[in-house]
Amino acid sequence: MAQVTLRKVIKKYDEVLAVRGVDLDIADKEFIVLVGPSGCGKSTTLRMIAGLEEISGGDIVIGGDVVNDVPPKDRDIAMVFQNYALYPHMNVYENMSFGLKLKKTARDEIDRRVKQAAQILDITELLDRKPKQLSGGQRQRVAMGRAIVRDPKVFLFDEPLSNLDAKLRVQMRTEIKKVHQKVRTTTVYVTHDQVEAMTLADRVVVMNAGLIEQVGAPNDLYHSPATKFVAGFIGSPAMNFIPCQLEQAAGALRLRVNDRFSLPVPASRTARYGTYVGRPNLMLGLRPEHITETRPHVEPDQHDFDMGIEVVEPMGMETLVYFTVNGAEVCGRVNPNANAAAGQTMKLRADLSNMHLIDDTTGKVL
Amino acid sequence: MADIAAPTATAVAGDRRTGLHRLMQRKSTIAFLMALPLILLIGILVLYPACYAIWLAMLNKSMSKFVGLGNFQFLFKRDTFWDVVFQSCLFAITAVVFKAIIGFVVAHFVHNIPSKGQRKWRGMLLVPWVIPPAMSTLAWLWLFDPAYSAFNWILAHFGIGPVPWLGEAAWARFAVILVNIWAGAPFFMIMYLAALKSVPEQLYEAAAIDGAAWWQRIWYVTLPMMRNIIAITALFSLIVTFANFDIVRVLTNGGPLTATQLFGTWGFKLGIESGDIPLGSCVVLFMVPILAVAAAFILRDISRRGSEV
Amino acid sequence: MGFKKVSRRGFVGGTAALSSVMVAAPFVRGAHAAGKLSIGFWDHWVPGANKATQKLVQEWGEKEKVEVQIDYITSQGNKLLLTAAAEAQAKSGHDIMTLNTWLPARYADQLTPVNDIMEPLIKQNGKVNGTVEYLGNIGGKWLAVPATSGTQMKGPCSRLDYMKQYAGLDMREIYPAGAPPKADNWNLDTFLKAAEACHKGGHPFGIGLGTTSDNVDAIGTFFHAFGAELVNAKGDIVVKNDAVRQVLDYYKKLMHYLPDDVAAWDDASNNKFLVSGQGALILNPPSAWAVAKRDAPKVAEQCWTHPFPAGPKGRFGPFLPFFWGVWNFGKNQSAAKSLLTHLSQRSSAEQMVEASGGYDLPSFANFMDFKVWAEAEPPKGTLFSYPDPYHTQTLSIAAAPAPHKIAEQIYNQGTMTQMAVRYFKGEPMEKTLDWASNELEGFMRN
Amino acid sequence: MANAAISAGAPVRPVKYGSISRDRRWAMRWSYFFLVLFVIFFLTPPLYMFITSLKSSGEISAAKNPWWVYAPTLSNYIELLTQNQYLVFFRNSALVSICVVAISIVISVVAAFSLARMKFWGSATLATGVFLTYLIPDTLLFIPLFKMFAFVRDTTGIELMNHWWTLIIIYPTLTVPFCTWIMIGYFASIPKELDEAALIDGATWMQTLTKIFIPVALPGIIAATIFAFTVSWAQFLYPLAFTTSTDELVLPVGIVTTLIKGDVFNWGQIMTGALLGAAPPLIIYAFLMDYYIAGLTAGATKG
Repeated sequence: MAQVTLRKVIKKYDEVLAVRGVDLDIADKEFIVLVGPSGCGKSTTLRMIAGLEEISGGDIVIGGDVVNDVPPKDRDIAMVFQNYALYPHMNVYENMSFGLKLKKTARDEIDRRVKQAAQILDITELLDRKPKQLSGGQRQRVAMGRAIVRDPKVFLFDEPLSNLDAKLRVQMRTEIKKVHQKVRTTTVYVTHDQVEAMTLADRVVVMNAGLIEQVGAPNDLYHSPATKFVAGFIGSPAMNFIPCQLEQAAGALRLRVNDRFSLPVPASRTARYGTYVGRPNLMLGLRPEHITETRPHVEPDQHDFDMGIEVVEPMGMETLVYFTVNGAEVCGRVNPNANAAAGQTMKLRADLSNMHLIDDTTGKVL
Repeated sequence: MADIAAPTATAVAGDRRTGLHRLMQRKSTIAFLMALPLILLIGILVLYPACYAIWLAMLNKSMSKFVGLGNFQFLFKRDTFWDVVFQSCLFAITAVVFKAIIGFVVAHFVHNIPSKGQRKWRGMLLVPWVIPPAMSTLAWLWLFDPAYSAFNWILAHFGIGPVPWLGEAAWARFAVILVNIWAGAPFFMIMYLAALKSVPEQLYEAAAIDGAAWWQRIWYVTLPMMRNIIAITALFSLIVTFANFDIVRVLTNGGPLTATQLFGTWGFKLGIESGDIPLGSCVVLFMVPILAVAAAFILRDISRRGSEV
Repeated sequence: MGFKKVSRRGFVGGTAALSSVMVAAPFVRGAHAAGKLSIGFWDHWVPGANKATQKLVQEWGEKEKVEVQIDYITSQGNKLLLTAAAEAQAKSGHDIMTLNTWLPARYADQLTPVNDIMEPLIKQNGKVNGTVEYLGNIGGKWLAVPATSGTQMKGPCSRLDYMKQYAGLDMREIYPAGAPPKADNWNLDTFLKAAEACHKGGHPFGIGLGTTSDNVDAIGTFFHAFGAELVNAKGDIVVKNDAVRQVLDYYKKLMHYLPDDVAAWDDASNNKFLVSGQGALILNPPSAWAVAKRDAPKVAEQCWTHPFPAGPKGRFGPFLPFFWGVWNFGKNQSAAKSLLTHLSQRSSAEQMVEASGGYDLPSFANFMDFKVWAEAEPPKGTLFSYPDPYHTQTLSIAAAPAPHKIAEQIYNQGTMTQMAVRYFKGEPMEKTLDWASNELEGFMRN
Repeated sequence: MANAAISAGAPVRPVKYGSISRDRRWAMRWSYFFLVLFVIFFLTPPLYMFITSLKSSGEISAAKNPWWVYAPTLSNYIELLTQNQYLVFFRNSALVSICVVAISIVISVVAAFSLARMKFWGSATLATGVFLTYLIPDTLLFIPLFKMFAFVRDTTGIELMNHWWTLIIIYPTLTVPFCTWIMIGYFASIPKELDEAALIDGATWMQTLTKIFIPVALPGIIAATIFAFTVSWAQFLYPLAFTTSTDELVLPVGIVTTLIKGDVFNWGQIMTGALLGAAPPLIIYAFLMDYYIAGLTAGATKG
C-alpha cells in the first residue's frame, strides 16, 4: 500500500509562495511525472514529499500516514538525484548498501538485496568500482540501484536524465520504464522535458507557477489540454497560437485571422464554439502536424491557403516550415518531398478538426 | 534528529508542525553548537584581545590610571614613532610591489616551460616560503655577517665592498626588504601560476592572430584576467608584511638605531621588553587603519565568493 | 624563623669552618624540610663555564640534602630580562634568579633584602666597588648578592702585533704581566691616534655602536672619562652640557676610524671582528680571546687584555656586575641565602673564574689575585691586567649616577650610542642633544 | 580588447601556429635562463645553511672561501642531537604543532560543515567574519594577550605564562580561521544532493559529516592540516613573548635565543639547528607538495 496524497500543500520561502496549494492523489504502483518549466514548483513539491523541505501548509500522506513531520529517513522513500549524488569515496556496492547499513540491516540481507538490484540493473560487474570510473549511464543505474535496494514505498526521481547526452537519455528512459515494470513501486518523477513525461508516465502532472495546471494520461494531455499553458507545453514543436476572431457567416462559424484571411470552423465544433462569436482575445491553437502541404490526391478544400514560407528546417522524415500570421510565428510539418523553399509561396492546409480554441484572457481551452 | 519516529508524528496529529519543524530548528541549534568552538575561540582569543588593546592603550605606564589619549599624544612627540610609521610603510609597500613583480615574472617563466617540467621548478622555487622565516632569516643573518659575510667575500673579488649589509640604515632597510621579498615572492608566484593556468589558451592564440606582441598579450589578456587574484594576493601580503615581526626581529632587531623598527617589533620592544604595555598597545594599534582598508577591499571579494557558498 | 638562623650562621661563616657548619645547619631540615631549590643562572658565554656553577651547587645540595634544579638562561635577545620580568609578574619562578645590572633596582619590591649575608661577606671578602653598591644596595638595603659568574669588565683587548706595527704601542710594555703598569700616556688621545693608525693599516678598532650592552658599556666609559652625564643623580636632565659635547666630538672623530657598520653591532660582532683577525682592538671581556684560543689560535697568541685609556676626568673601567637575587615570594628563601653564601666564598669564586677562563670577575676586593689571570695563555700573562690588580681605574657603569629607573632605560635603549651615531651622521650637535633630551623625557614616563 | 574580435571557435591557420611555436621556443629558452637565476636566488640561503652546518668553528673563523667546505664534519649535527636542550625544543615544537593541528582540524571541519551546510541565524556573517579574523595579525594581539594571561593568573591562579602548552591554546587563533575557510570552500564544492542523499539514507548530521563529508573533503583536510602544521611550526612572536625558560621553548625561539650566544659564535651549530628546524616542513612539502599548494592557493584561486 503506497498511495501518496498531497492535500493543499503550500511552500513559502520568505513570503514568496513557491508552491501554492497542490492537491494530488497518486495511486499505488502508479508512475507519476511532474512536469513544468523551471521554477514551477515541481522540484519543491518532490522535495517536500521526500522531507527535504518543510511544508508550509497542507498535508502529505504516504501509505496512509501523514508524514508532514516525519524526517526523510522514516518516510520510507528513495530518491534519485539529477547529478546522481553518488558518494564518490565509496564503491558501487558501498553506495548501494549505505542506507541499509545505517538501518543496521543484517549483512547477508544487504548482500542479497544489492546483488538482486544489481542484476535488475545489469551492473553486477561494476559493484567494486568507484563512481569516478563509471560512465554517465552507469552512474545513473547505480543511483537507481541505490534506490531499489532500499525497497521503499515510493521512488522519487529529480530530473534524473538531464545530465545525460541525448542518445543515452532515450536509452535510460526505456530502462527506467522497464525497471518500474519490474519492481512496481509508486514513483514520482520530476522533469522539465515533456517527452520524458509523455513516454514514462501513467499520469502526467503539469505544473506552472506553483499550481497544478492539469493531471492526466499523456495522450489526454496531448489531445485535450485544459489550458493554453498545457497546450503549449506538451508537444514538440509546440502548438501554434494564432490570435483570431470567431465570426458567424451563413450558419457556419469562421475563424478570422486577419482582414484577408479566414478559415471555416468544422461543423463538428460549431455547437461547442457558438457562444464565443465576437469575443475578444481568442486564439486558435493548432499543432504543427495539423498544418501540412496540400496533398495531390486529396481534393482541395476550403482549408487550403497560400503562404510565404520564411524558414525551412528539413528534419529527414519531415520538414518544418515557418511563416508568420497575424504577428504570430507559425510552424507547419510538411512532407520532405513537398519541395518547400524559403522565400517561396506554398500551398498549405490546416486541419481544423483538431483545432483548439483558447480564451487568452483566462488561459482556458474552450 | 535521529530519534523522531514516524508513528509518533502520525499519532499526535493535533501536534502538527512539531516534528520536522522542530527538526529544522534543532538543525540550526546543532549547527550553532558545531560552530560554537570556533566562535568562542575567535571571540575570546582574537576579538576580545583586539578590543582590550584599545583599552590598554589608554592607561598609564603602570596601568593604574586612565589617561585617555595621553599615550598617543606622547607617542606623536617621539621622533622614533614617526620613523617607525615611515619605515613600516616603506617596508610594506616596497616589499609587496617587488614580491608582486617577481612573483608575476617567475610565474610567467614557469608557465612558459613545458608542463611536465613545471612541477620540479615550482618545487624548487617555493622552498623559501616553506622554511620557517625565523630559520631562513638566520641564514641571511649569517650571509650578512659583518665579519664573515659570504656576499662580501664574493663582492671583494670584484673589488667591491665590504658592504655594511646590516650596519647602515639604508643598507639595513634594503636587507630587511630583500629578505622579505625572498621569503614572500614564492607565494605570489604560486598564486599567479594558478591564475595563469585558468586563462584559456585560445585567448592568447586569438590575441596572437590579432597581432598582439608578447607585452600586449600580457597587458590586454593576462593582466585583466588575473586582476582579481593580483589584488587579493597583494592586499593579503600587504597585511602580513605590514605586521611582520620575525624577519626584522632576527635580522636587525630594529637596528641600526631604529632604522628598521616596524610597528610590530617596536611594539614588542616597548610593550614586552621595556614593560610599557600601554605604550606598546598604542604602537601596534596603529596597524589597524591599514588593516581595515585592506580588509574592506578583501571583504568585497569575499562577499562575492561567500554568495556562492 | 630561618632568617635568624642564617644570620647567625653567616657570622660563623666568616671563618674557615664554614663548610662544616653548613653541613650541620639545622634549618634545611626545619621549616623547609626536604627542601627544593631552583636557580636561574646566567648561561655563560665562555664554553664550559657553566660547569663550575653546576658543580658548586651540586656540592652544596648534596651536603644540605636539598634538591636543586638549575636553569641556564642566556642574556641574548633579552632572555634573562624577560625571564625575570615574567617571574616578577607571575610572583613565581626560580628561588634564586640571576639579575644582571639594573634588575635588582627594578625589582626592589619583589626581592628579599640580603643584608644579613652581604654584611658578613663584605667583612670576610673585602669591600665591593662603587658600581656594585650603586646597583645592588639601594637605600641601605642589599637587594642581591653580587655574582661572580657573569660579572665582567669590558676593557680593551688589543692585538699586540697590530698595535705595535701601526700605532707603535707595545701594550705588553704599558701593561706588563706581573708588574705595575706604566700607563701614564695611555689616554684618550693616544687611543684616538692608535685608532687612526690601525684604521690606516687596514685593521681598525672594533667598537660597536649598536644598542646592546657591549656597545653601551663602551660608550658609557667614554662618557665617564669626560665627566659627561645625561641625567644627574637627582634625576634632572642635564644633557646639554659641555662634557657631553666633548665626548660626542671625540666619538665623532673616533668613528671615522671604526668599521662602517658599527652602528649595527651586537654583543657578538666585536668578538667576531677580533677572532676573524680583522680588528686591532675591541672592548670586551676575555671571551673573544677564549674563542680565538679555540678556533683561531694564531689570533689568540696576539691578544692582550688591559685597562682603559684615561680621560680628562680620570681612568674608568666599564664594569658590568651580575647579581643573584632571592625573590620574596620564593618558597625556600633561607636555603637560597645559604647557597648564595656558599657561592660567595673565595674557593667558589676562584672555581668560577677558573672555569670561565678568567672572564668572570668577583666583586669583592680580596678576590683580585687569583692565579688564573696571571697564568692564562697564550700569550703568557694576557689576562694579568684584566681584573686591574693595581686598582688604576674607577669601575663604572654607563648612565650612572642617574636614578635607576631612568638609568636603566638610558642603558637599555642605548641612548648614548644613538646620540653618537646621530651626531656622526651629520646631525647638528644641538639637534642631537634636543633629540636626546626628548628621549630622556620619555624615560621619565610612569 | 584584442581578443574580443575573434570567437573562441575561429579557425587558426597553420602558418600562425608555426610562428606562435617559434615564439614559444624562444620564450622557453629565456624562461629557463631566468628560472635558473631565480632558483639560485631562492636557494642560496638554505644551501649556505647546509654548507655552514658541515663546517667546524675553526674552519668558519679561518675566513677562507665561505662557499666551500674544506673539511666536512658532522660534529655540529652530533653535538646538537645529543644535546638535551635542542631535543627539548624539538619535542616542544612537535607536541605543540601536533596538538594545534588536531585542535584546528576538529574545530574548523566541524564549524565549516555547520557554516557551509547547516546554516543558522548569522552563519553567513560568521563565515565572512571568520575569514576577516585571519587578517588580524599576531603583532596586534600579543600585548593584550600578555596582559590577559596575567589577569587569568590573578583570578584563577592558573599560570599561562612560560608554558609551552599555552601555545596550544593560542596558536589555533592563527590556524583555525584559515582552515575553516579552506574547509568551507571544499564543503561548498560538494553537491548539495550528496547530503540529501545521505539524509534520505538515514544518516544523522554527524554521520553525514563523518561518513560522507570528511572522506570526500579529504584533500581539503590534508591541505588544511599542512597549513596548520607549518603555521604552528614557524610561529615566532608568541613563543618569544610568552615563553622564557629553556625547557618551555619551541624550536624557532630556542634556536634564536639560546644557540646565538653573545660572545661566542657557533654558527655551524646555529645553521645546523636552523636547518634541522626547517626540515619537518620541508619534508612534508617534498612529499605533499600538491596538497601544500592547494592549501596555499585555496584562499584566492576563486577570485
